[in-house]
Amino acid sequence: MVDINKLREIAKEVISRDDVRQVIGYRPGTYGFRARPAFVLEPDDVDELIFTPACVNNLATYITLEEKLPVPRGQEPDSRKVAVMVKGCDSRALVQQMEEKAYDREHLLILGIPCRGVVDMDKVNARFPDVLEKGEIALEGDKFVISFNGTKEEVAKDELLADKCKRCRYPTPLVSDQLLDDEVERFAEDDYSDIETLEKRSQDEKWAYWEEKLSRCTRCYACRNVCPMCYCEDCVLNRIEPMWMRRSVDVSENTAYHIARAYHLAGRCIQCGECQRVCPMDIPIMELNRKFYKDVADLYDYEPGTDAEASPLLSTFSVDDREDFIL
Amino acid sequence: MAVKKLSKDKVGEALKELSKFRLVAPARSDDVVIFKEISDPAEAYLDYGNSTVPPKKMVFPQTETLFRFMVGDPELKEKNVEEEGTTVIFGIRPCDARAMSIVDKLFAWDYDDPYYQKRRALTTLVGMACTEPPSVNCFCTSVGGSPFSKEGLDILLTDMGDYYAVQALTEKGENLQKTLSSQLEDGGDEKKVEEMARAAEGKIKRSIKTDGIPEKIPTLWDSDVWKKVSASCLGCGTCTFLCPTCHCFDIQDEVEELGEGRRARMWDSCMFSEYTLHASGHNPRPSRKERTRNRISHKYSYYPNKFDDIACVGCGRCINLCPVNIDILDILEQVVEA
Amino acid sequence: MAETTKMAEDTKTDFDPNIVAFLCNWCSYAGADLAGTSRIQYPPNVRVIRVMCSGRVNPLFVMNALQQGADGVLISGCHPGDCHYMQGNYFARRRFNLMRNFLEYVGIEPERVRMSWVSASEGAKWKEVIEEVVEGVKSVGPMDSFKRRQLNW
Amino acid sequence: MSSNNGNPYIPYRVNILDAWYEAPGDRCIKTFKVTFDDEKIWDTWSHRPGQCAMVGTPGIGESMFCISSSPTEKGYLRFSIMKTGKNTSALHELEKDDSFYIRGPLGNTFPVDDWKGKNIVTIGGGIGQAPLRPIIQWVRDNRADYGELELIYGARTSADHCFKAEFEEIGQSGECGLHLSVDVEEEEWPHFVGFVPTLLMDVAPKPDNAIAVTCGPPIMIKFVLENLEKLGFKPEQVYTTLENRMKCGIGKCGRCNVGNLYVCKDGPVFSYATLKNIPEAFA
Repeated sequence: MVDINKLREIAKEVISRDDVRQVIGYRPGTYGFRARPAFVLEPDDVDELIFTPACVNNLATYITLEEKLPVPRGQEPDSRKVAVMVKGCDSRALVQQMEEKAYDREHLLILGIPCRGVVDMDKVNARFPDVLEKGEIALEGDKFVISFNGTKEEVAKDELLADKCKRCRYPTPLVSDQLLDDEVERFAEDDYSDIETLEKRSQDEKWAYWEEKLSRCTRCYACRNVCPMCYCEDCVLNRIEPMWMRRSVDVSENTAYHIARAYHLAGRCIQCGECQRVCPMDIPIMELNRKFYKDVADLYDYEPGTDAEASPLLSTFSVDDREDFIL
Repeated sequence: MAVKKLSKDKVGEALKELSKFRLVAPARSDDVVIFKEISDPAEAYLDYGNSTVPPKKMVFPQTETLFRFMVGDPELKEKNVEEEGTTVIFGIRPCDARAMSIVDKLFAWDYDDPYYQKRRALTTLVGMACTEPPSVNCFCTSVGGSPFSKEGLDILLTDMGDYYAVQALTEKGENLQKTLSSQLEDGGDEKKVEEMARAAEGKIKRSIKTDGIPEKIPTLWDSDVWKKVSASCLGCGTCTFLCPTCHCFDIQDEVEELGEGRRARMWDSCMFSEYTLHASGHNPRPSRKERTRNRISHKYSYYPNKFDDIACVGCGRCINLCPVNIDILDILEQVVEA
Repeated sequence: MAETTKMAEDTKTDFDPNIVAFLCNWCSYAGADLAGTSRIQYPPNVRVIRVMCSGRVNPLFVMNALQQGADGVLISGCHPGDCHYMQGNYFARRRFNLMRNFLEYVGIEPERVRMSWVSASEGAKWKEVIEEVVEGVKSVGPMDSFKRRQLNW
Repeated sequence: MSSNNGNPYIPYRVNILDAWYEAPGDRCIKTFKVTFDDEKIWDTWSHRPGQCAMVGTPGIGESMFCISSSPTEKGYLRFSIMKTGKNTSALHELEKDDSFYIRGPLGNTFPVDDWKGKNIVTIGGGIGQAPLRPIIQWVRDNRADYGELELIYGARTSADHCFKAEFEEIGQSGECGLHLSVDVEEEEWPHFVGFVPTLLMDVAPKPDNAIAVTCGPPIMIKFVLENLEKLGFKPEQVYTTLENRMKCGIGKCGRCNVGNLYVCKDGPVFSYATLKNIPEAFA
């Protein structure tokens, strides 16, 4: 468990440095068990920082999300570092961003949080519905301890653990300037059984499956915006000339959107699962991303977000790449 | 009109009767509840909190053709909304119905919006009172609504255990009640409904004092509050697309091969960066700060200024579903404190 | 050929598929041209779009073709090592291997998206490729599921 | 509105009577003189100086432009359009006898009736002269109703000047004061060299019983407003027009608001007295 006092102490130290602009971390949410991102600008603000299994957000997104507004004449651009707290999975987003040379490593100060897993908030809400009062979630051994409204309940870890954590292979951040806790040993493996099950279905069954899911999509683009890897300044979806993706909502356009989104993450998605978490329509978006993830590993022995020095998968090739599909 | 009873074992029969119209009811798709056109009463899922996407999409579809054309051909074929026929939205929550009556004002403001208005005129809203709040983040009572609000509804149903109390509220509602005359019985208990309405109001847990907010917001133009509340915003459209009162749209032309095409409008979100982007590249709302400010100002200041109603019905969807827990009540509290 | 496709079923033989082919300027387009000048007969189902290199073909092109009513798409470039731009076809190979697997995963048959290497001298191979592509698409029938449906109001 | 059954989303087809370039370059400006394909629309059509229309072609899109002709010019409408994006590029392809579509008239108008008996100064920059042109034309056609007319106009170079022929004609007729400028020195330029706000100070129109109307790039407007204030113009005497991205043009689609005003419906014409209180107006 991350010692909260130590976390705040380190955050305070970091934000007090002259070369740090802000610390991005977590703070309690506005109701129930939720946590939300915190943007610490002053040393005094660190007291609201927390880290619990409710801290699901991938904060690496904010590194590339911030608008690059023009600097007013006569002013210097703010080149101070941004400090960001990342779990194991989140850290891979930073690694992948660096691999793609999205920014300079010097721009960041990474506070790594070795993580034993976070909850799936939908599962928590299903188990403890209608909780408005701020509650707390802690992980103790193989149990989540849920406390709210003066009561305390224990739930087996497996019941509330987010699916992505059940497959997590990198619980300790792969890149950090400072770890906030002892390293966590890998506690899970990924067997892709969910993807394989789907792969085995007939073509018609597959289409029917995705048609039902994707027809629900409202194209709110939460999955795109929350994704730490979706940081193009000029997204193909916003283009009107040529208009690759139409804005109208129907099965064909929605499917095209999700294919394009997943394809643009081929060899880039680092499995943080944020897209699926934020989807208001419960579309299993990760099942799309994971197909690419699996194929990329099988075909090219490549795992995104593990090596900042590697070359991005699709901007490189090997002469010996498989071509048994080519006529 | 006297309160009628619809016995729960006759609901299926009633829905069957209503399916001679375009019948829209809440239905389940995996764990998501959505309003959709149903043909089989068994599809209706009446044991629901509230739908994820508000039923506004039934009168203001996410994508709607305005007219069709053939490139080069002077004739434009206007969409005939009336062809869709009469629609009955069964089980709409009072807040969502109230949202429609709020948005009605905008679509009738000076220029009549024929698509919206024709469809609205052809739609009968059968509401389902919230005897229990659908979510912990409901705050309808703070913004002029209530769990039993009749505003905008044609019929109000109240779950009384083994039957629904049926109150016709408008002429449209009375007509529909006549359609269901063989399923309805006399003897609904109006007093009990009123008692339940009062009890339901007490169950709404969240609240905000809105007095003074519309006047306060414009004074906060340069305030730090906007930067603070928008820092974590992802700029997605969840809050706006799922909002029953959000009504902004984009208009796009789509052309198929052979030149056949349509001009259509589709939901748009003020939280998207391209929403206000000029062709020149200039963007008057360049960051999430300005966009958040506009969203809150529009709902809580501009709209009440123009149309008297706050453009928020307190359904709580944006709070429940915001990916980063941006909470409109939290923002408003900061506005009040600022 | 590297991959065999199912032979057309009797019921689908009267279906005349539309196939969009993206051909690289230097090899495959010239190969198709050679097939024509050599008067080699091959199925007339292909609509050719010439691109400078198979590496220019964005998967969005493929998706758009399928959405707009193509029943199948062929991307064809120079043989490995022969690319006019040295490496373009290698990039394309990675891209479409992944894309093809993925489309199959969402229910779009792999017979619909094919890739081939056809050089400028392979007029005869062009014929074989087209025959196989057409047979493959015929075996899975018309592309209805992914097609744009906006034409009903 | 006759041929669209009162549906404000259905555009009217117009035929191009004449089309010509006003200014060259990447962002060239082309003027179209058009009449309705269905002549009967003229019976119900009435617009006032300052009003706008959505202009475009089905299949491409539409965007909002001011009608740059005065209602006193009968039998045609004029639009002067700068090539900027998808829609305007497509419009620039069109020539005489081609057609496009318009919806309108939309928005509010310059209160030209309230201005009767007053002196009028227009201060324009670049394509910003387009919304001012109907005022000038209106005043010229109702000369007896108004006091003196003073035209101040500038663009980057003399080639970038819009409505050159008309300015020349006005200059020769001597019916009103004409002050032209270019931003940078060029050979054989007989007039002022410098930015429009500077030219304004050079001309120094008197604020008494006067109305100033300005339109142009935002940065020019900003300094023109400052300078007008220095010259003694009160905010109520100063008018300008705003623009924003628009889709519906009738106050429904939501995006063009500045504060609680919709530019498409409450605008595009605003007095500086109004705008002063709306910070978003100059965003």
